[in-house]
Amino acid sequence: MLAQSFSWQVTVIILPLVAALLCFMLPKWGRWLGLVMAFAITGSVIVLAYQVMNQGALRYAVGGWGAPLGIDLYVDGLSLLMLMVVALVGLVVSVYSMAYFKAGKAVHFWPLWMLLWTAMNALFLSADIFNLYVTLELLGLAAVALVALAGGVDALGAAMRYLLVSLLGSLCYLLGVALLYHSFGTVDIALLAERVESTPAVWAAMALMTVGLLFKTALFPLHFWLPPAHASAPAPVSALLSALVVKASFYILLRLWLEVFSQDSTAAAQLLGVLGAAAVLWGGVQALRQTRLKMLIAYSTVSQIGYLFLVFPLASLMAWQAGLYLLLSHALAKAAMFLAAGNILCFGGHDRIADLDRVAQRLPLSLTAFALAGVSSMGLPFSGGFIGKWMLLDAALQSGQWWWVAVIIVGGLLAAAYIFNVIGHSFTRAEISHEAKPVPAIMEWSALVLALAAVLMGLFASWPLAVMDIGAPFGGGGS
Amino acid sequence: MYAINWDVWLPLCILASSLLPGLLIFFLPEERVVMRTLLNLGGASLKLVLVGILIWGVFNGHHYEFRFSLLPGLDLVLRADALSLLFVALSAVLWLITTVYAIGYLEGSPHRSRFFGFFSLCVTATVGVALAGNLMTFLLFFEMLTLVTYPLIVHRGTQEARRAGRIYLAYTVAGGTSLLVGTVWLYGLAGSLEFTSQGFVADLVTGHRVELVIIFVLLIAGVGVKAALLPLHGWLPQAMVAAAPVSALLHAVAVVKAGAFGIVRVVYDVYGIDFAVSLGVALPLAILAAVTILYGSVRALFQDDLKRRLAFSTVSQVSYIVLGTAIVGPVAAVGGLVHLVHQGVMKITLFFCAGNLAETLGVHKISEMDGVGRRMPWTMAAFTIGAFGMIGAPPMAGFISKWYLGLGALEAGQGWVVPVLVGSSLLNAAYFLPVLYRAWFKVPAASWPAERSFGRVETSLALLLPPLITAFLSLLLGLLASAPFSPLQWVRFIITLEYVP
Amino acid sequence: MSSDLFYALTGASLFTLGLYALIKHAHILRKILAINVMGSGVFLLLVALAAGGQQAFDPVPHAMVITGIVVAISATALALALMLRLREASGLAVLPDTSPEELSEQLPEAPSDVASKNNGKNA
Amino acid sequence: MNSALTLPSLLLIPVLPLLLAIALMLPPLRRFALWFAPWAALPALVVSLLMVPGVSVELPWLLFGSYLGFDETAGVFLFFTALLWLVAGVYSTGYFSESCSRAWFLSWFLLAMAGNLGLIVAQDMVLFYTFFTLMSFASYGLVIFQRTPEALRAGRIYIILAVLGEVMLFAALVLAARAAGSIEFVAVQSALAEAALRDWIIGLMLLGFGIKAGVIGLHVWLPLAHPVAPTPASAVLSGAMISAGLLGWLRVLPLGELALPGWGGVVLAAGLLAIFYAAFVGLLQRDAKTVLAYSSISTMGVMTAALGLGFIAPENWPLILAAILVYALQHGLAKAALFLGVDMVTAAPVSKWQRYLLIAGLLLPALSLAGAPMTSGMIAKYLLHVQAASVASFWAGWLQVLLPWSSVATCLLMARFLYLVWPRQRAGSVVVVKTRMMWLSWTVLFMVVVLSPGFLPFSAAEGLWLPEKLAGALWPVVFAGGLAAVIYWLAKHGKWPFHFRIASGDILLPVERVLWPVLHAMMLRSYRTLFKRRFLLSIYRRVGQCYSGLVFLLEAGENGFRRWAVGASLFLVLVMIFMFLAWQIIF
Repeated sequence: MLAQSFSWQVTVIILPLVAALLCFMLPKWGRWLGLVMAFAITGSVIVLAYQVMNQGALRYAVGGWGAPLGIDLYVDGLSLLMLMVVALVGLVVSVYSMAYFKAGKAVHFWPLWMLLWTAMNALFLSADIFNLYVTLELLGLAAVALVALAGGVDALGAAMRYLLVSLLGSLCYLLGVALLYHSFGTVDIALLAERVESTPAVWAAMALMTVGLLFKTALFPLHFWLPPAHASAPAPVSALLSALVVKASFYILLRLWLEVFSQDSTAAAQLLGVLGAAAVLWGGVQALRQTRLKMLIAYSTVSQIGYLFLVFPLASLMAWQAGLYLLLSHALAKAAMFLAAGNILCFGGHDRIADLDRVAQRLPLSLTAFALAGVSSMGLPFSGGFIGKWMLLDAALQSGQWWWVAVIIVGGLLAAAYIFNVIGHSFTRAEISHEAKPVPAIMEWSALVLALAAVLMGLFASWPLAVMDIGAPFGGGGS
Repeated sequence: MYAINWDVWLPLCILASSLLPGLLIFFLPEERVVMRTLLNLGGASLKLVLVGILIWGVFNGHHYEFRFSLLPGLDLVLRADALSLLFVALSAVLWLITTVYAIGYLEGSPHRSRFFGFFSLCVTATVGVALAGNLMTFLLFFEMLTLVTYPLIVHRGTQEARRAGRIYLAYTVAGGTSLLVGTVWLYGLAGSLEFTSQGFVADLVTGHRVELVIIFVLLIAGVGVKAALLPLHGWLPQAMVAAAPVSALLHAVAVVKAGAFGIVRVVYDVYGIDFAVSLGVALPLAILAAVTILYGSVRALFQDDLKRRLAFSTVSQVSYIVLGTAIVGPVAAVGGLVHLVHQGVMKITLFFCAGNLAETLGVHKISEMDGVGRRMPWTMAAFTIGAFGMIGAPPMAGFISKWYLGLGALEAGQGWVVPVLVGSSLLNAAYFLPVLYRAWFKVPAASWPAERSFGRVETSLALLLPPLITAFLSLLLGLLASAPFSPLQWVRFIITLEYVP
Repeated sequence: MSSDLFYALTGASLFTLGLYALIKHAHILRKILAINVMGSGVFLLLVALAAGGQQAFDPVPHAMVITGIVVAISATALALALMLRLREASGLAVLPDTSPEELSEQLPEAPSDVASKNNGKNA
Repeated sequence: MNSALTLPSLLLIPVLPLLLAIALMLPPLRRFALWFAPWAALPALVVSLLMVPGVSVELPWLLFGSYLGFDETAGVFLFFTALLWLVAGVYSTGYFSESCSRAWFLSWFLLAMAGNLGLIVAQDMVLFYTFFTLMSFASYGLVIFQRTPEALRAGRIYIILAVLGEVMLFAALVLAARAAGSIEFVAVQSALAEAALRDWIIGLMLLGFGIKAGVIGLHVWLPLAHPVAPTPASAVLSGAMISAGLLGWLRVLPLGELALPGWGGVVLAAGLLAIFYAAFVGLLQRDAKTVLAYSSISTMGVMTAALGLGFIAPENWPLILAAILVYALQHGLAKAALFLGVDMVTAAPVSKWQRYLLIAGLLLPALSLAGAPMTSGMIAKYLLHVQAASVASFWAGWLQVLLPWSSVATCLLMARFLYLVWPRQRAGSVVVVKTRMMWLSWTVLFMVVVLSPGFLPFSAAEGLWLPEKLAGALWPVVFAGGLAAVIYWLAKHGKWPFHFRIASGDILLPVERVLWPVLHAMMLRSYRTLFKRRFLLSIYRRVGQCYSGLVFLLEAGENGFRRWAVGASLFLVLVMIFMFLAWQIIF
């Protein structure tokens, strides 16, 4: 518990914060500062990862205060993986944004994005539930501001609604925090886990916090705010929101359920599973109906989030791992999809699926990125999505709850249907040549790199799974 | 050390010999024809050489296995056993021929880099399917095959092509899902997915008979989609809108073959034929195959589109393989497995010829084929050999398979198979002979729908040579069936392993 | 009824009232106000419950509340700024997909063309 | 002939015509091949004369491991078959004036020849079947060569029956191979005696080969196909290929192994029926070649009957076999001589003098067929008669009684034939240019027919040339000749009361006119109802209705969720539900 002279945990929070300030103060240099800092943050995450892999889970008390008064930063396999995926997606999106944002918007984008990164890193490192609230709120505000960046009625309306949702969710969460603190006198997750027992206050807190977080995670039927927000935001922002931001609230939910609410709340877990299943199906069907590419991708996110909730009723080690694996590969794949969609939008000036033929054939790299990411979303090999789906199926069958298998299958088929609906258009013979804006190669490659990463997740699964076990985050919830 | 290294890496090299050229081709600009051709043919030839080394090695007792951990307890395994060599050799040989044909066929058409890229990936996936050493690896490459074939089917980008692609996906993705569920379930029960001759299920699972039957159905349904087993065959006739090399690939080299091969794997190396019989699933499978054989032929009888007729013929012929697999007994198994090779060689000939007709004369329908034998005698000679092979007339390759199937069915006490074979032969004759009659004996129409002139030869050499080679092969494979290293001999060798403990 | 419980119940009531207003009212400004009311409720609850504990003095809830207020202020600021931008862009400070009945109920001065515009978007 | 030469010479028999056929198809080699093509059967003829019977060689790589061999049966068959192909080949060089159609004809001709010669030296079922198939399919090209509507119809009927025969044989051979565990003829014949599915095998074999051999009921293609083919092809079709079916029977059926009176009776009865039925229908024909075709059916009836006798009396089989061989030989030679003669009579450039000579020349083969004294036909009939007499059985008794009457029937047919080719008819359709080769070949054949009684080994031993035996053979000829003269006289004076005819193809006609259209319509109709759109469309439509309902639901649902009040209320409801669930856990 001793304060170390230098902590990489703190570094990964401080670095983006400093970057945000610098970008804000030196708007001219914002782009380059942002990029350099993105590399720096990624580097420090790598160092942290190295440290964690060698030494196991780490707890660091900021300023030496320690729980219950001080702020603890805790990193285990779960949070490390989250940090790493944020770093990877963040880095690629930063590179992409270099080319994407022209002068005007770049001024706003870089500080907000760095702030978002700060919030996420802090969130994944937080060891207490109040700190989680603060970072969650910070994350929400930054995310809303980023959505509003696009301007226009659609984006502003979507941002406004997103903000209200975000605030409502966090307030409920905060109410839960108050109840828990009242009952057990601490907000530290580890301590709470030791002290927690079944009381009305706990179940009220559980309900409030869970549903508050569900709202922010956009689980069906509380998903309504997500598609407009994600679809109307600028492409890099959509990628960040869909890939990372919704995962942050899920991460908190996961932590709480693993540690604090882990005692036999099977009915609630089943309900989460049912909602997840409904999300998988509803999101998939809605995605199938969309005529705009970005809306389709957004609904695909709604559907994919549903999968993550199927692990709650299964609640075995394999299931948690499967959920996390799906989360990671979805993050990579969805970011790649949105970036590719951004390229198409930028190139052709529209994202109408029916008219994609004029565009897609001339952006083969982006199309490939979209297709590869789509493969992961469908859960077909070789991709991270496949591995996650495999483990989820295995867990479902082993627990004897075969009905989830049906959901997973139908979800996969729906995903295949809507993904190929897009890809099929790109093969259409396009007679009419189209006025197009060239897309910088760096933007095309960024999308492709993320998609390839999602594919590689399917080949090298052992390593992330080994990292996941550091500090046994799923040990409590295991079978 | 050096030798051991090669034993590990050779299977991977075989995979890479088409994967890497494929990936490189994607990035080639459209007009770099020479480079692309060089990569294509270089990759295909290299693969052939490597496969040759592999066969030689296996024959000399080398054990080739590449292992890579995919998940804890689950490996990606590429292994060269006798059965996989059969399929690998088939696809390697036919790929080379098909590549030559495709180069000739697509000359001057758009998006060739894309086409040949996916073309190579398709073969990579096929080789992966062939070399897969466990069900997991098989599944991975099987699904990959689905994905990389889709762009080939929709390559032309017409409305029909996209429709065909959609139907293809609807079937194959659903099938893949079924396979996935079956595989996961089986893994949960058995804890291993390693292919073992005579099956691993019986050793690792006790009880769970109902589950095992359901899993069997799931697995067979999964691979059966690609093998175009009866209720799952709908995509195949639709997919004939694709270009001729693609049809050849679908019907003879890759997709359908992978499905049939999968059925062989599931029955022999997952369940084991004896255990499958004791579960009571072998006979229904055989009956299903028999029904498919007859059904496909009946449907083929009524098609006027040449490629559609051929497609239904494939539906029928591929089920021979399934039938041979599902009948218990070494002789029938030889018949089924050897048909894997024979059907491939014969059907690819037919599709090449159909492609030649379409490309040179614009002839797509059988009713347009009057007297085409005079205009394109070589093509039609190859077609004739292929057609007689399909009918099962000696000494073509098809006869060899049919003979063994009949003999094996009798050996297994399944006499009902013989009438099925006879009926199928009759139907085959009924839908192939009229085509031959038109082509050879009718007076040609005044002009062809869309004729292209190639000077002295009837069509370009790249289009003409492949069908001639495969036609010659399908004659040779039958005529010299008992020669050493003929597919028949190799299959006998495989079956000895399967049936003799 | 101890005063702590009274404060706690008041906090809960404020929260509920705010929630009701947040759901009911179409105008964004009212929603922002409602959110603030809810926030106040939570803060009240936090402080009240902390006081009811065994310890005589617990600084943690206060620290929490202060942090929470800072967060609430920045959120409100962002919300107000957004609302102004939205009104600037669309002419109305309501969320998209608001039904015309709600509009006419809440904003009697709402011009009919906006209502029909929203209607069209729904269709 | 030493053993080193055995394999190459046996191989050469089928391979030479095959190679020449391929060479004919290649334009650069065509001129060259045209020179050699007519002589392709020469090696086979030489082998049949020089090779000592009883050799067999294995070709382990071929098919399932094949055997070529030469035994007595093969010797007889190879001799007359090769001779016929040779003669017909030479004849064809004169028959076809232009080299293009000659090449086209010869390529089919050579393929069929390769099959026919190859199957004779094949010593296992699979190789035999292979050559048999080659012959069957190549003959199709010969049948429809003229492309007249009749030829096309004949071809259609022929190919349908040929394919049917092929598949029946396939089934029979597979069953036999399974029963014997081997594909060698020797093993199969003996194993068949004990085979479980013996009756199936025998039945399928009889039918499968019976199509080629023109067994009654399956004979319908013969009278259609033989007349329409070019004359050299008719000659080999009727003389040689028809016997291939017979050879098939001889090779695989368990003759001489065990007594099968049931099968014997059936086969014998079918043979007897064929003899008289075919003769009757043949007498009503107006085309000379059709009459000859029916005569072939009738003669094959005799051989079929002999085969039936073999089933009944296995102990007599070697002698019956000898009779059959002689019969096949003499029939092949005589029938071919008649066929080749037809066109030479009617064709224009033949001078009047030559024509009368020819008629006289046709008379001798005709008499041989009828079994007139001093012909090989008489020897064959006599041998068979002796065997029939030595077997005590109901059907054998009938054979004994009816055999002379079969001579009467044949004789009448021949009279009809001669009447039809009588030179007053000048309606020759074929223009013959190179008559020299045709004359040469026909003369050679004629000489062989004339001389054949001399080199058949039986005549002296049996004392056949004794007067009473000659008289026994003479009376049917005289009787039939008289009858024919009477009928001719009656008909010439308009007093012949019967004026009906049966079109060639006899029992085929009702099948073709009634049964087939009905079946075809039924098939088409059931196919359409099963697979055409209407059925599927209704399903699509129903699904479509459901789908539009679903779409409405989806749209309304999603729009509802988007409304803030709805969404936030849902949030509230969810909180409640979760609280309720937690409540359940605790209490």
